[in-house]
Amino acid sequence: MIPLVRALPRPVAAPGPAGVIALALVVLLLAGGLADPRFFSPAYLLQQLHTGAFLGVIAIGAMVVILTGHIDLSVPWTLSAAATFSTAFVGAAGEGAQGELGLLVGLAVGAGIGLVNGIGVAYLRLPSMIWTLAVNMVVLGVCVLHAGLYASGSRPSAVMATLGGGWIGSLVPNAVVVWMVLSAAAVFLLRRTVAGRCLYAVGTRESAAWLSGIDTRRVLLGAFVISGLCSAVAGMLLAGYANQAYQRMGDPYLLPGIAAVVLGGTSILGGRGSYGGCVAGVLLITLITSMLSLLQVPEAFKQIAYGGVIILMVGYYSRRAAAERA
Amino acid sequence: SDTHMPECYTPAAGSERVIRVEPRRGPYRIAVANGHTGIPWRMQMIRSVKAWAAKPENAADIAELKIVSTGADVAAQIAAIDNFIQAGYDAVAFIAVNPKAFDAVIRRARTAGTVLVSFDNPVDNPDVVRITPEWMEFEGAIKTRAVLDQMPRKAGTVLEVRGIPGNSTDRDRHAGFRQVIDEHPEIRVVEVVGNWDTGTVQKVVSDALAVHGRFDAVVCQHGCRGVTNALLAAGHPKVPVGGDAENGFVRALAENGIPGISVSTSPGQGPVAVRAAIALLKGESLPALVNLPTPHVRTADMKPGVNYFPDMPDTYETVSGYAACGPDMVFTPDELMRQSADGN
Amino acid sequence: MPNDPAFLALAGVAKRYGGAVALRDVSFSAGRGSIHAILGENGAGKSTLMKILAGAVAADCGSVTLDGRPLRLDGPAAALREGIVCIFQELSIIPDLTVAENICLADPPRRRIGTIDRGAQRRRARAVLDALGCGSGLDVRARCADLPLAKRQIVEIAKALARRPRVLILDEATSALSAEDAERVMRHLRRLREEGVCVLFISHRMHEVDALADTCSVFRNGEHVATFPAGSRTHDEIVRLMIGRSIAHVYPPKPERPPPAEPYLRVRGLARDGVLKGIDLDVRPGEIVGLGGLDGQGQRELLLALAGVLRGTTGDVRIGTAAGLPSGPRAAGGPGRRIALIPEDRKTEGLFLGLSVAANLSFAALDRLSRCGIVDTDAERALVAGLAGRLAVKAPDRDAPVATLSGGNQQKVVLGKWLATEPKLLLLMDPTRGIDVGTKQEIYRLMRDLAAAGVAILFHSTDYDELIGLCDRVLVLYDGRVAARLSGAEITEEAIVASALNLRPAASAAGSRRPHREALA
Amino acid sequence: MIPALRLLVRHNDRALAAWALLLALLLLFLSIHPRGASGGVLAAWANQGVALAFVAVGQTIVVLTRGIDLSAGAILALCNCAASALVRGDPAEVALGIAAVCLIGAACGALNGLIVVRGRIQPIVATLATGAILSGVALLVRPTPGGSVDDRLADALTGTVGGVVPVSLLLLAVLVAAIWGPVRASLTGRTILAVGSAEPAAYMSGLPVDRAKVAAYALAGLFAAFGGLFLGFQTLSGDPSVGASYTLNSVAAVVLGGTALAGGAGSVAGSIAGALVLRTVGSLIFFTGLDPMAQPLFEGAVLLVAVALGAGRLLRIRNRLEVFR
Ligand SMILES: Nc1ncnc2c1ncn2[C@@H]1O[C@H](COP(=O)(O)OP(=O)(O)OP(=O)(O)O)[C@@H](O)[C@H]1O
Ligand SMILES: Nc1ncnc2c1ncn2[C@@H]1O[C@H](COP(=O)(O)OP(=O)(O)OP(=O)(O)O)[C@@H](O)[C@H]1O
Ligand SMILES: [Mg+2]
Ligand SMILES: [Mg+2]
Repeated sequence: MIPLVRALPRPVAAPGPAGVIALALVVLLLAGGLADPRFFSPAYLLQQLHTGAFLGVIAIGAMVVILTGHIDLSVPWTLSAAATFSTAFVGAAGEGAQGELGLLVGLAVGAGIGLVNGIGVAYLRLPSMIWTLAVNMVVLGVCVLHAGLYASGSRPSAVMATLGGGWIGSLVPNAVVVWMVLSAAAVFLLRRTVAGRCLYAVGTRESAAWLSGIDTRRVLLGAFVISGLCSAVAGMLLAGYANQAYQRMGDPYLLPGIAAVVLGGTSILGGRGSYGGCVAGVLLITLITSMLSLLQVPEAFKQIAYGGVIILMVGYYSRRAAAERA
Repeated sequence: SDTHMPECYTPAAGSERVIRVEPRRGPYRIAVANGHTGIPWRMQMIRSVKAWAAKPENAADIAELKIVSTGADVAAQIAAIDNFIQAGYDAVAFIAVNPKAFDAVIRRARTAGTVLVSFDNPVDNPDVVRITPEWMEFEGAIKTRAVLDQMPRKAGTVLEVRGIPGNSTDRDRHAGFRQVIDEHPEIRVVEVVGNWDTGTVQKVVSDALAVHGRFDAVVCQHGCRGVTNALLAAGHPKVPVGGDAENGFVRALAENGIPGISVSTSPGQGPVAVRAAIALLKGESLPALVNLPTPHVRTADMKPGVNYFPDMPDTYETVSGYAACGPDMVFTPDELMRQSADGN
Repeated sequence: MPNDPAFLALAGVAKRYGGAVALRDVSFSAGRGSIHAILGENGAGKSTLMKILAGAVAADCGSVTLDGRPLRLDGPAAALREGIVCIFQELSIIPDLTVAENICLADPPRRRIGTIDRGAQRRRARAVLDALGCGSGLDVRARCADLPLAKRQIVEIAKALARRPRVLILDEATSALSAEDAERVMRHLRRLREEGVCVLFISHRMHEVDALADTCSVFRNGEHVATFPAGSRTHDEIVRLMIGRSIAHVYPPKPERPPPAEPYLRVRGLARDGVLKGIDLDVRPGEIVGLGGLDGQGQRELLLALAGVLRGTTGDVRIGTAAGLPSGPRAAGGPGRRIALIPEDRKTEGLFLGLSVAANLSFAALDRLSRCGIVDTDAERALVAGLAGRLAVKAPDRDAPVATLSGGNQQKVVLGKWLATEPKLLLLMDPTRGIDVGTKQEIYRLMRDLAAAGVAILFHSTDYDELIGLCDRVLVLYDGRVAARLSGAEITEEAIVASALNLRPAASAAGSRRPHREALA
Repeated sequence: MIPALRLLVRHNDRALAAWALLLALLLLFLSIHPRGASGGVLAAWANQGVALAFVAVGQTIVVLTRGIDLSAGAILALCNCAASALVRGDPAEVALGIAAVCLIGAACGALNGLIVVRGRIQPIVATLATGAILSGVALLVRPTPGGSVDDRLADALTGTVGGVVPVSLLLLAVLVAAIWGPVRASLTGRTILAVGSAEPAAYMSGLPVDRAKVAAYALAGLFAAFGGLFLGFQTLSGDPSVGASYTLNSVAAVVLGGTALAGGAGSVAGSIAGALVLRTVGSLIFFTGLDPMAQPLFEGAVLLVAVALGAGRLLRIRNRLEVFR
């Protein structure tokens, strides 16, 4: 496999994002463990994986979009909309086989919103940060109107409930399995497929990619559709986990999703980043948030710690990159 | 001084202040300025206002009813109220995005002769009628005490699930909880922040369970369906849970026989506030600070179709209105659902 | 003024990038009032050395003294304060600012309150451009982004002159200039020499070196191998110093007569508002057709239009089996046409600077290297190895970001990237810009081999030598029309210059005569 | 001089379009307003937009450097909280308080700048982080909404002159002209543009790149502080969570105002129009007889359309490579 960029600088082998975060995770766990040994309990760690899985699925979409040098701010309401409409369908169609078609409805909603995002960014060449923001508001509007018109069901289908909330035995949460499967797909996409190469190329220099005979517009479109689908999956998993779909259920996931990708060493400018880091980033964010809240740290200091970690980590990456350059 | 419908508009303990304005003849132009959008409670509030206004006996008093949702930005909500004042509306009922931010606009309203009524998250200003649950009593004397009652032994660890930090309601409710719980020094309290969001609540409660293993009771502000989800998922013994009145939570208590209490801040506050505005315009006097009776029900007394509705969405607020405020203040689900897309 | 030969002196300067050594223990000096040519193959370290002088790169060790004073060159600002002004291989003008703003960029005329006096700024810009003699037809109020590369390079030069340098460094600053503008710039450089400026001058065009330099220094693999008075050595000797071997003939022999095949590219009446005014041309498989002419006569637009980059171009065009212009590069590269366009600006159009050499080389050919969307990495490796070898790309390793390659080697990667698509029609925009003689020779041979293998090549160059030495036929454009079609023996400098200026050949003698020379050897 | 004028129009066409859009929306709003155009209506309209306009102005300056300030809302909130503690008492104290708040804002901005410049962290990431930190600090300053702000001054600043022209608009115009005007015309201003257009080139040319960047972020902080102060004058209090909606809206305003997020070119004036457009769209729902359930959709749709207007440039494109600029 030919790496897109050199994995490690030859002379100074400073650890990369994944390594650093692994380190950070260990430190965090030790620190937490000293504060309260129960942080070591497998129950707790599995719990972190479980809640991390939702963020992880979202981060996959976020990373794909960020690799192209864009950003998707429509995650919150794409997630809510997918959950709302899929559960509404279940409510209308009733439980059982036909109710499970709600899964497809949810995916369709996600893909549809991704399509709108993509058309605006790739074909109309509008800045993603604003276009997706506007799309987010429109989807919010649609959901409010929908809720205003119909008292539709908000309960997940059996499959959603199992995937979102169920466990394999009491060993592994199904959501984690879903996350792992999607992760494998993501890795394959990014490392082995032409599409993956195109994502990196477009993110590095779209004009050059276009002149190389790539329809860069379709690449961008695809990236946003993937992001929409990931949000939709996360939404339905979350509905299954919470046994209900409810409005604003996506709000807590936008910034952590982006932060996880960035902590994972993906360049916000696009073109650089590896999926391993992204996973590590998700785990780090999940663990930090959870530990701080369990240690009863006041919100103010949570926020401060959150920002501090990002600055430290990303600052380290950029210094390391600089060291690599000269 | 005798105020209008004291059984509904009960003056808050220790507030003698009464508000009365120059009566004027109806029908009146009324506006409702809501803040946050995309929150089920707010949507049901809007619905119940429309349902109430649609009843013929009330419709007679209302020349125009305008309802707007301005979102989280305080500047936008102030602008909305200013515009209604400018447009000469007789009264504006509003849920403040922030209880401190409205002194200036309240002054402008007084000079312009527009009647303001603030509800749910009341403003800190004695010059307007404020209609609200008594949050400390709500969370403390009612919810927390009921939870304590249902604890077999008044000892062990209680989990408190708080709301959005920096919000004054969260502050007051926490104070109420503390007031009661501190009477029991042998009870240990673990505090987590759920942001009034079901998913977040479920996540933090699950974390807390994973770490602390077992709790003897849970007191939750809002999004409490997340608590029952977490408890059931963890196979936690059925300890008392105090929470909100969303259909999902009440159902979870009732159907799983989890001891506890559902305490409601009903969206019915909307029509109660609008009716207060009309009463003022008609020359009635009202207490400056009204504490609404707080509907609540314990698991033992919960009945399907009354306290929870198997075929309604989980986010439906089971207490549609304030019975104490009269027959016109209770709404059936389908009565509310009918109030949807017809423009106003 | 005393012409002290050690006006600018470097001692023991070394620079390594990670593993790659760019400069090792370089000592070097240049005199006031002299023009000093810096020669060396791609990757020899020339630019690195100049960047060190300009404060853009910090040397690992060594010292720089100017006029006997040791300098601390932390950052370009410091160097500029010392009067060391550098015109980089990579253009350093600001696209969104106007010509005037760029020329007076860092020290504009200011009013007492410190705000910029834009009127005075325009006047100063005009003055500099006029002094340079290239100002004609250049509106100082125009945004630089709207200018063609050559004009931008002129602004770049004017910008440097506006700073009144004591030491002026040109790193291939003339590589994109038309012969005429290059001539004017050289005249101005001579004037500066008279004024006592120390000019350091990097170029891969030997004739420019001949025409300008008093002294030459040759670099090789980051070492300073020799310094000698200009003209004291033959080109062949110099080339041997540069690349360690001599090159008998730069240009491969042309085939006797062009193959009598059907034209692969057939263009009739190609027009585009104001730029192209009805161009007819044929290119047959196996034929190398050159595009000459003054800068901005439509050469670039012609090539871009053929690759489908320009919209609203009309004309009757047939490429291979396909009729009409492609709707974009994708269509152009498709099975029907098999066009490859080697773009002009490698940094923004040719390369993915952040990605590895390998990823760049294979990118354009990925659909050949993949089955149902999955990249066959073995095939990819093979292809990359092949190309890198064939073009002798000098890189630390193939997984290094292309950004870390020297200018010339980046250009080689651009070439390789499109050769990988095995095109049938090759559109080249100044492909040898900034490439050293040795590599040029390889590339010329490569092009000839491709032609021999049946590829049709349309080739735009700002360097007349190439047109003369390499092409079977040359079309000279003037004002969007074909001013002359030269073939075989008609392809002479006089003929090209004459028709470029749209003159009759006779009159050309007056026009621009350059010290005549045979092509390197 | 005509050609100069033509260039001026060509280079500012998008800002002009924003102003045209604003005018259209404002007229629509006034025409459906039962009260019509009165001083009070205009004041309410302006006051609602000015805080966002201030933030958008600062945001523009950062965007011109090809950066972005996602901490703008947090700085606004922090300054709003600070104002609720400092801007009261006798005139001297009020003046000092205002100065202090501005200083806080500028300092926060400068901090952003230093992190971006020294830490070599992408602006969007750096300010995302500082944004979190600063909103944490705001929570420390004011755990819940409260405090007070001098209400005499507040009344003056939120009222009108001659019962017609909103004071807030004048304040906006004066502050922007007095602060950004000179900077824009200085070498720092040029460097701000140059950095956004081609940073390596600017550095190579010896322009004071780092200084300009820090200056840009500091200015953004200062204007965010103005926004926080003005919110204080509007609400006579401080609220730690007031900033949430301002960050992204300010970026939206910048884009609507015709400044490219890619940096290098754009105008502060356009962003002011963009901010007021956003707010006017919000106001339209007051008197369009729109069902409350449909209002969010209406707002979102209008914004979507307004943003989509930016695609017009594609029609003018002759060389497809320009698509990527
Ligand atoms: N940023 C960098 N990182 C790593 N290596 C570099 C970097 N810049 C230059 N090099 C290496 O330093 C060596 C000298 O590069 P330099 O640009 O000085 O060559 P040059 O003489 O200018 O060649 P050319 O004529 O092609 O411009 C090359 O081997 C190049 O790969
Ligand atoms: N790969 C691309 N990525 C982004 N935008 C593109 C791309 N190719 C073209 N565009 C732009 O998108 C719009 C539609 O492009 P397209 O090439 O489909 O137009 P077209 O109808 O084919 O042009 P023409 O009328 O010249 O044939 C045009 O503004 C074009 O400049
Ligand atoms: Mg070089
Ligand atoms: Mg070169």
